[in-house]
This record gives sequence, structure tokens and C-alpha cells, in this order.
Amino acid sequence: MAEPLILGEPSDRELSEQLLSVVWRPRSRLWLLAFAAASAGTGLFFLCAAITVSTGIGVFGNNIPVAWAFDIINFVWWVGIGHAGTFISAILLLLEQKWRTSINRFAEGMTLFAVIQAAMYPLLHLGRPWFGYWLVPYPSTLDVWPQFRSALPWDAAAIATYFTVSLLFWYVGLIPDFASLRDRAPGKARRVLYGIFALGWRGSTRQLTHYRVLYGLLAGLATPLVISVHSIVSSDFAMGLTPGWHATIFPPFFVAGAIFSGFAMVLTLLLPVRRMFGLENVVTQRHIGALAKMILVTAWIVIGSYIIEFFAAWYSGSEVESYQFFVARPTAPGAGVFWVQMVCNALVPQLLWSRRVRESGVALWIISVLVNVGMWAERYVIIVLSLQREFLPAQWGDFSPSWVDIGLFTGTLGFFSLLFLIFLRLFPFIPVSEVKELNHELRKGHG
Amino acid sequence: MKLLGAGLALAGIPGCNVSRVEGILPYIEEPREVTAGVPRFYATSLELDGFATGVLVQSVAGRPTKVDGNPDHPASLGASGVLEQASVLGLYDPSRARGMREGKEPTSWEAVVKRFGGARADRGAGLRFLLLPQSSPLVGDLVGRIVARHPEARFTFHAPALSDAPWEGAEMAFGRRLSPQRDVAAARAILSLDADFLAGMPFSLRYARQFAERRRTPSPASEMNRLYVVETALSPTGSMADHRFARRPGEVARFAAAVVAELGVLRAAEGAAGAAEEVAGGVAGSLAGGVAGSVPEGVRAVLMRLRAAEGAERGLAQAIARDLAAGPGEGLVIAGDRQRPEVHALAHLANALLGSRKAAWTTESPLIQARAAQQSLSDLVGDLRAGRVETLVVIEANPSYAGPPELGLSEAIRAARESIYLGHHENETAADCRWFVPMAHSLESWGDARAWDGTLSTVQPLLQPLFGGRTAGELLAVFAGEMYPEARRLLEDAARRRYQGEGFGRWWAEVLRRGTVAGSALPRVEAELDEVGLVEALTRLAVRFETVRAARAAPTASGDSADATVETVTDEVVEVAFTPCARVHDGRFANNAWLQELPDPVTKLTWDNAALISPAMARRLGVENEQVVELSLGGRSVRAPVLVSPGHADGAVTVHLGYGRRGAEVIAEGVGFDAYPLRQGEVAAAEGMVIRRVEGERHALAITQEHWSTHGRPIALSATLEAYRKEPAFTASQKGRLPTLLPEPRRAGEQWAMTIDTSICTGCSSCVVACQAENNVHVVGKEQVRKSREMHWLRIDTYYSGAVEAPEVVHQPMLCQHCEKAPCEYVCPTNATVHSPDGLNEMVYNRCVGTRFCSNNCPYKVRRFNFFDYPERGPLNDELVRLQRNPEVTVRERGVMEKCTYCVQRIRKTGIQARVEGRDIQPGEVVTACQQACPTGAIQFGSLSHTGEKVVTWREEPRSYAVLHELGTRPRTMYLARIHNPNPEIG
Amino acid sequence: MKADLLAEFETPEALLAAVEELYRRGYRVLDAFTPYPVHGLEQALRLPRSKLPWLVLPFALGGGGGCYGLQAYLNGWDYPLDVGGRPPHSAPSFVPISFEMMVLATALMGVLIFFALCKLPELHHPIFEVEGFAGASQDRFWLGIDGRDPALKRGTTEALLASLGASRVAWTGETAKAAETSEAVKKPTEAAEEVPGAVTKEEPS
Amino acid sequence: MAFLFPPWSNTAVRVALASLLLGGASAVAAPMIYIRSDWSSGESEAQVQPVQFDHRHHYQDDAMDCRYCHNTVEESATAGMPSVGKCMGCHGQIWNDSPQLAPVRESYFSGRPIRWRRVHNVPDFVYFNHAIHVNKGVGCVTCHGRVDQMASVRQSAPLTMQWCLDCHRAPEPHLRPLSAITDMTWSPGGGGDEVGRGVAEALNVQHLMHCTTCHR
Repeated sequence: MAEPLILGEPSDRELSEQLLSVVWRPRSRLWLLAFAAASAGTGLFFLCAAITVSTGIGVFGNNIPVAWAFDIINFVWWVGIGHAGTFISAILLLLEQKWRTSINRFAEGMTLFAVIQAAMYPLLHLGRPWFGYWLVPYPSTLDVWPQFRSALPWDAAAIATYFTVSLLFWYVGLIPDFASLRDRAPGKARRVLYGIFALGWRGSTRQLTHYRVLYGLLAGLATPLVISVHSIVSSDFAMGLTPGWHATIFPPFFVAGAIFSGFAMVLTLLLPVRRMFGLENVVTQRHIGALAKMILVTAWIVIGSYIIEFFAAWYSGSEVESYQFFVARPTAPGAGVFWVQMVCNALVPQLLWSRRVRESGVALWIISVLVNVGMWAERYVIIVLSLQREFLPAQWGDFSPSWVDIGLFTGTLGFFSLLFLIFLRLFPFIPVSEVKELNHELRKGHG
Repeated sequence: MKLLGAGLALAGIPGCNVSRVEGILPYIEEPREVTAGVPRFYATSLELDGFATGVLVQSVAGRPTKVDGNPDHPASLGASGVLEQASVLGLYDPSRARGMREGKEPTSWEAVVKRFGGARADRGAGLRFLLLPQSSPLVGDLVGRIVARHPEARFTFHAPALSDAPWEGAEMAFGRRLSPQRDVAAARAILSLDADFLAGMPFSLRYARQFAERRRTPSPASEMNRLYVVETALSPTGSMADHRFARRPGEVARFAAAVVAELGVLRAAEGAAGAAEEVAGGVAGSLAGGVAGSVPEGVRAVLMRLRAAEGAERGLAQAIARDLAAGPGEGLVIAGDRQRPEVHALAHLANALLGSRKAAWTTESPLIQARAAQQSLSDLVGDLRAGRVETLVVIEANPSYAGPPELGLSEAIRAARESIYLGHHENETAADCRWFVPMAHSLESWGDARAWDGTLSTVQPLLQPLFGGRTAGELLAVFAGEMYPEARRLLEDAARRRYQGEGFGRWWAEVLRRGTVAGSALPRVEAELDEVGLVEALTRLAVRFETVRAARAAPTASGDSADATVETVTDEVVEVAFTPCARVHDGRFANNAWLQELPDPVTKLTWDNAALISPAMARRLGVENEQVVELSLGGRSVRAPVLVSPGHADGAVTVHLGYGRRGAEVIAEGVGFDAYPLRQGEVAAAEGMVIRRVEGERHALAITQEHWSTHGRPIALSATLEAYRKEPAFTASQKGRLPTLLPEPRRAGEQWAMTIDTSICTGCSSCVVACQAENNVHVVGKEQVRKSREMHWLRIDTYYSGAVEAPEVVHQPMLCQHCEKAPCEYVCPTNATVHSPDGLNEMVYNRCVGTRFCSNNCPYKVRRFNFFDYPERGPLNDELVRLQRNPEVTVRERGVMEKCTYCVQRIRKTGIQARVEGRDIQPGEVVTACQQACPTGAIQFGSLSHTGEKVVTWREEPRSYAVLHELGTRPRTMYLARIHNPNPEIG
Repeated sequence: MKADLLAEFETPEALLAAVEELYRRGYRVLDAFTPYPVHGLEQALRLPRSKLPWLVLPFALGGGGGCYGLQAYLNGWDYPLDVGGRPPHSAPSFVPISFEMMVLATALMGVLIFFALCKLPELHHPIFEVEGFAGASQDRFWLGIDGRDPALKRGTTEALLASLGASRVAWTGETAKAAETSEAVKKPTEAAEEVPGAVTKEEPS
Repeated sequence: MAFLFPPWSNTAVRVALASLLLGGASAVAAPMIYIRSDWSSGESEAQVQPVQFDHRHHYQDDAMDCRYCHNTVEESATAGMPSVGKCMGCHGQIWNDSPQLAPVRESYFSGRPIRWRRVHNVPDFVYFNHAIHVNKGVGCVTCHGRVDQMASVRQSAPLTMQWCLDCHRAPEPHLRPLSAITDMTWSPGGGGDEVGRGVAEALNVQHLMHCTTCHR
């Protein structure tokens, strides 16, 4: 490994100072601008949500046969993005990948906010959202229970668990840094606030023995969890009969796609933030390069899945499946989205073979954005294109989004950005304690 | 309000009743015949353009909720068409006129009587009546009384959709205006000359049932009838044809002439060769001409002339003629209303040549004639324009909208010094009349009418007129001098006068109960062919053909043939066919939301009409669906969206009448384009229309089916009779047990199932409306239909195969298949759709949260979703419409899924009844709404445990199959493959 | 463990060395306070392995098993409905949620048990009064000795710590007040600079 | 240095956390308790009727059978409300000037029906059928309670789906011979559930638990 993970040889104090001060340094113009835009998006989101709930989901473009569309596309897209954080935190932790250290908190934050976006859609897309709690087995006077053979209660359980575990993981990781802020932040109000969240953490070695076990335990849990979540999300489709859905490849395909898009989103956010906060010394070219390579790897898993999907459709001998893949996808209404998916997910990532591309911030950023576009397109293709061309040609349909669909999607980007911008202001988004530990380790190694 | 409901709901209340306390209103005196909560049925009749169809109407707590056919009535046989089914909604039409007026001022019935009931100094010379065609003996009486009181009064009967051609044709053939009567069941081979006799004619319900009787093939060994159809646009009848020939309207006569000419040749040969043969002798005896074994000489000569003039399709004509004549007296030729009288005359001639006495005969027309007091519409307009009309009375007819455009009726009506309109709506004609009286709906009226065969049918009300409406009889009685006319008394008095014998009261009660007077059909008239008239008519036809042929032969070099042009053109001279719409008829039902939303049986178009053109013409003109074209004829032009229609004759355009209404009807407003301005007089077809592409203009159409091919998937199977006989088990791979890992589900009791024979499904769609009426299916409106959000639980999928110019058609009623292993059920997260022990796929609306996963996982796509709270949106499901709702079926709120329940409310009601009586449900006791309505009886329903029932025996036929069987859903609804019976002589 | 006597070290290595030395001299009830886990410290302090995994295990089993049982009971026994002809007890379908609930129960209980083991939340602690202890979360490494440690001797231990390189030695809370009179060794070096916030801001390059 | 957090803050934060958990739990529990309460089900809440009709008097003193007035109960989904004419059948002769009956007379002569207030109401999507219950051995008192002891009728059962299901799952304990259907005081005596089981067998009573039994 040529490139270092931490540039220069900063002292612990310098690191503390640099990484903690993000919460009290004055807001930049850029941040304020972004905040204003994100707030507007959030407003749009809640406006559209209110319209949806008060008049019915007819305000979406959904129809029969395309009964799921933007609502579930956005849901799956966000859940997918939400996979990167836990993957980086948990799996790379277990694999002792040192390069995870600088970026894990950042990715976890992104995960949480992405899962929040994702979790709103299943509720919002219900015909009668006020009865959403019927998916939970509670002692009701109706004496009727949820139906656990359906993949939807699985979904609810998976998303709830994933969110809770991610939150706990994130919070447990933050405790030492909260303690740091309690002791270091200027102004009593800040220190009290962070002090409450630090819960009185003293960094004693006795606490740390439990802490390290807990952190490892959570990582060990989160690893199968992160794989289970998108596998379960994929069962929303794979358990169905619909041609284009009914495939055993879906769980690994979805998990790979999720990590693919998650890493892309990490890059999309990390590259500007690194620039904005001047973090090139802790988030080095090595981190960026590792992320880029992960994207390339997962891109190939996704490409492999595409090939298997098409192969299975042909090999099944089913006219319905073959039609779905070989005729409907490339030519049916909305086929343009299919080609966007193919270009963005299969071709664009191949640029990452080039070291020059991997080292160019701008190129990487554009690629990461395109990958996210491609992954959104993939979900569109899976959901909308499949539903458009099902078994009975008489009931083939098409789909065009309503303004509320578009509003909810752009709105959710705004809401996500808003949460993320607030996160950047309130939390040390580079894990201070862990970077210091790594810094110490690296210096010892060198020295 | 909704949010408040949501708040309460969150507290755990599963319902939505915000206020818990409801009122209960008991009767003051209990009516003897009513048991609270038990619906009653009354027999009455509905009249369309003068012809009655008997119906049974269900009444719940005094509100009519459902109309079905009256099994005792010859025009219904228990079945009902879309118009009958939808009539109950017409009763609750939110746009029905609600008050009388004079000018713009409200007025009263007393004022009407005072103004119009008095004596007239001019012997009625200024008095004119304009009515729809009538068959009602009561109206006939009243017309007589008026003429007696005002001898100079004149009557005009006019309906834009009822052609006079059948009677004119009869006049040519027999010298008398006789009505053709048919028994389709008696025919083995049928030639339809542009006649949609299975769905679009008076008495169609009966013809369809008769047709189905000879059509069904219970086993491969069965015989079946053969249907030849020559027509312009594909019709339900055309879709049933074994051989269908798409011809421009003007070509049908040539086709008919060719076939009849060959029949003549055939008969002549037979007569010459085998006069001694008994069969031939029988046939010859049936010929009215009297020349044994042959055709009247004059007729034969002109037939030969026709044959010579029309040589192009001789081989085809010969084959058809041979087939028609193959069975003794088993051939039948039916001419359609759109065709000129000569074609009807040809049909009469053909039937005479075929000796089909059992299949075709004639009777007097059941329509009433005012004899000397009758006046044609153009004469009436002449009188109006000349200022000779003092008082114009218009009853129900809507000439201002649908009258011949060249007569300018709207303007003419305004020229009358005084005018009064009796109608259901404040429509175009009402706007031209000074006085307006709301008309009582059929379900609010006392009256009578005759069926096509003359059977007397009674009309009795189920409720008091909602808006104080009056019947035609009451208004006419005013002019007859009655001060206090009352429909019931008028009817009973008239009936009593005609009744001979004792016990009128008992007899009358029985008539009302049955809805018909038994044995009152008009007697057969043994009319003789009128050689002179026939020769004259056919000669006219021959001259025309010869002229056309000569004209065509001369300038061939110019290459004006449309087929020769390769590059696209912007306009083209074509023929046009005007057709009453299967849904709104001549426009009078345009405000009926069920009918507007009903997909057209053939094109699946809703909430619109369009210019139907052939795919080839669309290519030439460079147009596609929704592209607007301009249609110009006789100096008038209209703009219409194009709908490319497979199987449509090239070089012709079909337009449906009844749209583009301009009255005060809110639902009809702005729907479709008005095609009447293109029409000259009463013509149903014309030549020389110019169709021109209008660049850049489009009109959105709401079509419920966009793809018409099965893509070779095992969905709608069909075979020829020959192939079926050769390989009876051709559907074997589409049924039977599939391997499964799961244990067999335990189910007990009746096992409900449905079997549908696609061989006899004409696609007429009355089942769709019946389902809508029975199950409170919401209407969603055009915009929602465009988003494929229509709510019909039962739809008819239509698949074409073969060439797009002459497709083979299979109609497939598609409804919840009640799969034994239903894929919708295991994806529902809340147990809102589960299976009952008696094999129903249950849908529990109140448990549904609306994830729509069930719909995604339904391979048959029969689940419909309430995207909005449709009852709260607009007039389509408005206040008044709520009175129609079936109280036995939950009205679905927004956000819940719904689908066909196999009419579970009927099953449960019957089950409770049976169990109260301590017995089992009897075979045939549960009838679904679609089954009840179906004219051909293509839908059979019942329990698999009732082994003798059709629903079970049909499934055991070799040609039964399950749609998408390979998915392992084990549908309880099975289909019988469509069997065609093509003539081996015709390629 | 109650850290009564505290000593500040500049580097983890110095702390580690001090711990080893103290252990050698018979000190047994020791603890350290560091900004990040220092490699080898746990071993040096001879701390036992955390019991946390064993405490969480029953909750993991209960969460997963209980959830499976609940699903089987509700769908298969309490109100068995015929759903797509599937058997009432559709075992494979009940696995995903059971797994999720196992993870959820483990994670939630793990954190709660962690709090209990660490006695968190404990916002107030006498240790926080010690001058410069705030550095323990930044870049200073503190050693704590329990007042009950048999080897601890007021006066001599302070000196020992100083000799091991402690930049600061202090008593906490009540013991600190009691020690006012004693000759506690205090190295006043750089005291002013240790106060948080006094550091001049450095913008990262 | 001064403590950032005073000693009481430890207690405060623990109490705060505990109440947060407790609050959350009660927010979930409260509606569940509410829905089971009379307040939600409308049980025991007497309706004030336009006529002070006293079931006690008519059933006990006059020994009238329930079916005299609710005469469609054995054949129709609804039990039926007596017409005003039926009231007047007796009260045209007796108590025909009672001021309490003034609304009845007024209704009878004016033709305007009396607007009774519904006591037992199930949601619109529930299709309850009286006839089948009455014909299968479910007595009036089983669901309506001791109407013969009510001055004004009140709902005496929660009418929740759970309550319906309890009986549908195991109807035997709630069944009685058809001869005792309208009897308000009948009890199986020493027979216990035996009687109900006998009735169930004799009348072929089913255990109907599928959804379309009640929801259509």
C-alpha cells in the first residue's frame, strides 16, 4: 500500500482540534446555501406527503397493473444506499480494514438518513396509511393478526431492526467523541448538550473492555443483518410471480446492488465534504481509491447478476420470461430507463479501472452520481417495466409519473440532504477517537 | 374530516363511523307484501325505439337497485343487455330534470293541463306531435282519441337509430311493411349482411340465446352452426363469425346479391334436376313464387343479371350459397339495419329460396301507425318553417340533437308558436321548447309496449316519480281532453276495454306479475313474394352495380385505387358507416356513467367515440390512435380522433352516434364528438366522405385494452371443429394436477366454481354492467380510466389472432379466478385476502391497508384498487346514485383493493336461507350477476359438488382449460376453448 | 473501582510503563483513562474478559425463538386462516422475522447491558473535578488508583507516580479535600495551557 | 474546576430515561385499553328515545314475546321495528290518552315515522343476520342482555369482532333450545355445556370463522 491513510504526522491534539472543531467552526456560505435548498426540498416533500395522505394515492401515477412505482423504487433505492454505512462499519471492521476508520461515521450517518427516507415510503404508499400498524402483531379487539407469510411484514421487521441497530451502532461509536466534545467544546450549552449524550463516559479501560466487546458484537450482528435486509427487500419481488421478479438470484443481486449504490453515495457526499472541510489529511487518496475499487467490484457482481437474469429468462423456456427480458425491457414504454441502467451500472464503472480516473475527484464524483442514477433506473426497470408486461397481454399497461411522484422524489433528496447537513454541523463526522487510535498505531508502526 | 377519521382510526376503531348513533325509521303501517330486509322483485318492461324487453327489477326498501331479464318474456328469456342493466342508473341520473317550466319560470302540471288540454278551434290543424317510435297499445289508443278530438293533428315518429329499411325492404319483397322474424336456433348456416343480430338489434338477446344453442359443442362429436358475417367494422356478431368478410357498407349489397344469385342458380338447377325429389319438392313448395322447383322467372332473370354484374367473388358466393342451402330449411340470411332496403329484400328472397320457414318468417309490425294522421319528419319541418304549427309536442325524442342536420330541426322547433317537451333531461330539444315537463323513468311509469314479435308487455312502476315526472300517456291524454290523467288508470281502462271475458281483475294481476300477456305475439303472416316489386328493386340494384362497374373499368389507368398508393396521403375519399353506439345508443344514454365507462365490446373505448379505420388506411394516412382527423361530407365536417380497428373494412370509416351532447347533462358534457352533422337524412352509410389528417392535433382516448395478441401464451385457446375432432385433448396440457410440495388444502362444503364457454361469448359486455350494478362498483371517469384505474371487477379481454385485416377473435370474460392456491393471498400482510372453506378467494375491504402487493402478484390482473375516494369525487357516484347501491355489498372507501367475489353476498344469503330451512343449497340456486345477465348463457356458476350442473359438466368437456395453468394457481374459474366451424370449401 | 488518586501521562507508552511498574510494586486496583483504547493496557491492568456476550445470549435466543413461536401461534394456531392453500404452520416464512427479531433483541439488550456494566449514564462523577482530567478525552493518558488499594500510600505513591513521568498527580473528590493538608506533589507545569479552550485555534491546513 | 453536571444530574437523567420508556409504553397501551372500555364500545350507554318505551313493562307485565314486535327476526337479516300501527293496535284502546304516547299518536296520524335511536350498531361492512342466529339456537338475551330489566335499552355486549369470534369459535356454551330463544331467564341448569352441545348437534351448528361470514 503506497498511499498513507493519514497524511502528515499530526499529534493527537491536532487531530482532536481539527476533527472536533467542525461542530463549532462558523458556517460557510456554501453550507448555508445547501441548507436553504435542502429545506425547500424538505418542504416540498412534506407538502406532497400531506397531499397524498389527504386525498389518496391516486395522486401518484400508479395504476393497475403498475401498482408499485416511484413509491417502491424510492424505497428500495434508499434502503440500498443505506447499506454502505453498515457495510463499512461492520463488515470492514470485522475484516480489519483500516481504511474504514476515517469514513465509517460519515457512512453510518448517511445510512441512517437514507433508511429514514426509505422507511417513509412504505407507509406513505399505503392506501390507508392510518392502518399501517396492522402489520404489527398487537393484541387487538379484532382478533386478527398480521399474515407472516407475506414479505411485507418481513420488510417492516427488517427495516425497523436495521434502523435501530444502525442507530445503536452509530451512537455507541459516538460516545467517546461526545465525551471529547463535552470536555473540549467552547461554550457551556454545547458542553452540557454533548455531555448528556456522552452519558458520563470517562474512557476508563474497564469501560473500554465492555465497549470493545459491544462494538464487536454489534458489528457481528450488523454483518448478517445488512445482508438480510436487502435480501428481504428483494423478496418483495422474488416471492412474487411477476415475470422479471420471480428469480432466485434476487437476494445476492440486491445486496450487491445495494452496496454498489451505497458506496457510490458515500463518494458523492464524501468528495465535496472532504473539500469543504479540508479533510484531505485524514480522508486520503487511499480511502477514495479503496471506495472506487469497491464500486468496481460490486459493479461486476451486479453485471454478473444481469447476465444470470437474462440467461435464466432464456433458459426457463418460458415465453413470458423471455418476452419480459428480451423484448419488453429493451423496447417497451420506458425502455430508455433500461438503457440508462445498463450504461450507468455496467459501462460507466469500467472507467474505474483507470488509476487516473480513480485519482480525479471530479471524475469520481460524476461516476458516483451516475451509478446512483443507474441504480435508481435499475429499480425502475425491475418494478415498473416488469409490472407493465405481465402474463395477460390484454392487461399490459404503462406508467407515467405524476407531479406528486416527482415532488416526493426530489423532496426526499432535499430531506436527506437536510438531515445530512445538520449531521455535519452537530456531530464529529470523522470518528476522532478511532482516528487517533489509528494514528497512534500507524506512527508506532512507522517508528 | 378524513383526517379526523384517521385520528379515530389510530385509536384502534376499525370502522369509520364517526357518529355512532343512527336513526331507525319504522313503517307507519307495515305493507303486507314487504318483509324488512328482504328484497322484492317486480316484472316490468323497458322500451327502446318502440320495442319492449321484459325485465325483473329488484327493489330494496322501496328503491329499485337492479334490473335483470324476465325469463317469461320472449325478448329477454331471463337475459339482459347493457342498456337494460344500466337502466336502473338512469333512474338515479343526477342530471334528470327536476321540475316543470314555462320559458324559464317554474310551472305546474295543472298549468300544463290548462294550457294544452282545451278544445281547439282549428280542429287541431296547428297541432303536431313528435314521438319516438311506439308500440304501446295505450299510446295507440290515445293517438286515436286525439285524432278523434283534433282531426287535423299530425303525428311524427322518429328515432335516429331505428332504420326504416327493414320495412321498406319487406315492402319491396312482399308489397307490405312486414317485420322479419327469425328463430336463429333453427338455422345451421347463417349469413349476416351487416347485421349485428347477436348484440345490436331489437330482439338480440333472444337471437343470442338461440344462436348459442346451436353453437355450443358439448363434445367433439357435436354439430355446430356456421356463421358468415359481412360487415364494415368488427361487431360482436362479426367476432363470432366463422367467416367474416370486411366490406365497405356499399359493398354489402353486392356481396348479398352475389350470394342470392348463386342461391337462385342452385335452386334452379335443383328444381330442374330433381323435381321428383321430396326434399326439393318441399323446398319448392315453400317458395312463394309458385313456380315449382324454381324461382319466379322475372326474379330469376334479374338475379342472373346481378350475377353477371358482380363476378369478382363468385367462388366465395357459391361456397356460401351451397352451405346455406345444404340443410333443408336450415339456412338463414339476416340483413342489418344499416343496409339499404334492397338488401333486406334480398334477404327475404334468400330465406324464401332456402325454404327456411322455421328460421325466418314475417309478422305485421308491432309499431303503431297513425295512418292518415302520420307525417314524415321533413313534412313536419316544412310545416314548422311555414309557420303552420301552433303547438308542437315533443315526447322523449331529441331531434334538435339527433335529427337530420339538413332539416335544421333546432331552428324549426323554435319556429313553433308553442312547444312543449316531455323528456328526462333538459337536453338540446328541451332548450328549444318553451314548456318542459320532466318525464317519468320507465321504472316510475305505468304503461305498456310490444316486443319485436309483438308480445304485449306491461310497464309498472317501482316507485313514485322522484321528480314528479309524467308519462307519455299522461301527456297525450291531456290532448285527448282528460283533466286528471293518471297513467295507471289510463292503462287499466285501456286493458279492460280490450279484455274480453270474466275476471279482469285476476287476469290483470297475473299479467302484471308476469310482465307479459301470454300468447300475445303477433301471428305469422304468410306473405307471398311480390315479383313485380322484387324485380323492380333488384333491377335498380343491378343497374347501380353495372354503372359502378363501368365507371371503375374505364379509368383504370389513372390508378385511383387506394391500395396502389404506397406513400402516405393526407386525405382520402372513403365510405362512412354511422352506427348507434352499443353503449349510449343514439345519445339518449350519454348521461349514464356506467355506460360511458363501459369499454366498447369491440374497441374497448370508454368515455368517447372515434373514427374507426382499418390498419391499412391508418398507414396510408400516417395516423395512429388519438390522432385527430377531419371528416367532411356534404359540405359539413367534424373532427374526430382516430381509432385503428383490426378487421375494419378498408376504404371506410365507422363512426358511432350519440356523443358530443350539448344539453344540460353533466356527465355527457364534452364526451366525444357529434357525428350527426355528417349524416344526410336517415342514412346509415354514405359514400364520398373525405377523411383528412389534422396535423398536430390529438385527442386522448381512454381505452382499457391496448394489446390484442396472446403472444402464443396459453390464455385464450381456440381450435376449429375439425381440429377439435381430430385432437379433442388439445387443452390437456392446460389443466390437471401439477406437482407441489405443499399439502393439499383442506376445504369443505360447497365448492364454488365458474365455467365460461368462450365459444358462445359474444363480448356484448352486459355481464360487466350487471356486475357493476350488483356490486356497487364505482365509476371513475375518463381521466382515471386513462390511467388504467377503472374498477370493473369483470372485464372482457379480447384477443385477435391471424391477419390484422381479418383477425380471428376470442372474447374472454376475465374476473377473479378464485385460485385454490391464490398468489394474492400469501402476499397480503394483514390477512385481508384469504380463502374460505367453500373455495372463495375472500376480499375483506375493512382489513385492507392497501399495499397493492396482491394486485402485483395476481397473474390475471383482476384486482382493482380505490386510488381515490371515488364516491366523494364528482357527479359520477353522486348522492342520488347512492340510492342504487346494493345494501348487501360494502361500498369501498379509498385505499382498499377490491375484486370479483363470485357474488358472495348471493351465496351467503342463499346459504343462510337454506340453513334456516334446514337443507342444503340446491343446484342452480346461486346465480351470479354476470351469469344472470349473459344473453348466451356462456357463464355457468355453481358448486363442484352439484355434479349434474352445467358448471361441472362443462369442465369435463375435453376443451376445458385453466388460464395460465402452468403457474399452479389452480383457478376455480375454467374456460372452454373457442371452437370455430369454418367452411372447408373456403380457404 | 474508584479512582481516588490520578496521574496524568503525556503518552500511552508512558502510561503503559507506569502501569507495569505499579503492578510490579504490588498495586492491584488500578484503572486508566485514555482518549482511545491503548493496545496492551487491558492486559497490563489484568482486567477480566467482559461478561457481556454471555449476558446477551439468552436475549438473542429468546428474541429469535420467541418471535418464531409468536408467528407460529398467531398464524397457525390462534386464528388459522387458509392463505393461498399454504399450511397454517408455514415454517420457512417465519424465519426472516425471527432472525430480525433476534438481531434486534441482541442489539438492544447488548447496549442496555453495556450501560449497566459501565454504570452509564453517570453524568456526574467526582473524577471530572480533577484539574486537567478533560485531557483524558483528548490527548492525555490518565492513571487511576483506588483508595482501597493495599499498596497505596498517601505521600509516597504520588512521588512514585511523579517519578514514573506523570505530568500531574491529583486526588479526587472527598479524598482531594482530605489531601489538601498533605504534601501532595503537584507539578504545576503547563497547567494553564491544559485548560480547554485556552488553546489558540488552529485552522487545519 | 467546577462540575459541568451537579450530583443530582445522575438521578435526573435516569428518571428522565425511565419516564421516557414508560411514556412510550403508555402511549401504546392507552388506546388498547380505551378500545376495550365501555367508552369506546358504547356499552351500557342508555339512549334517550323519542318515546319512553319500557321493555320491562311489555315483556314482564304484559308477557309479550319479543317476536310480537320484532316480527321479522326469524326470516330476515333485521329483527324488524314494529310499525306505529302495531303500537296503536293496543294503544288505540288502552292508555290512548297517555301523554307518554303522544309522539306515537302524532306519528300515526301525521304519517311521519318516529325516529328511534339505534342502540346496537355494527359498522357498515359487517353483515349481521338475525334469522340464522335465532334459528340456530342463539337467544335474544345472549347478545342483547336482559332487555326485560332495562328501563331504556342499552348495549350490553361490546360488539367487537373479538366478541363475535369468541362465540363463532365455540358456540356451544351460548346455545339454547329453539323453544327458549326469546326467554330472558332460561339457563341450561345442571346440564351445563351439554345442553349447548346437544343443540349444536341437533341444529347442525357450524363454526364459521371465515371472513365472508360477516364481511362482504
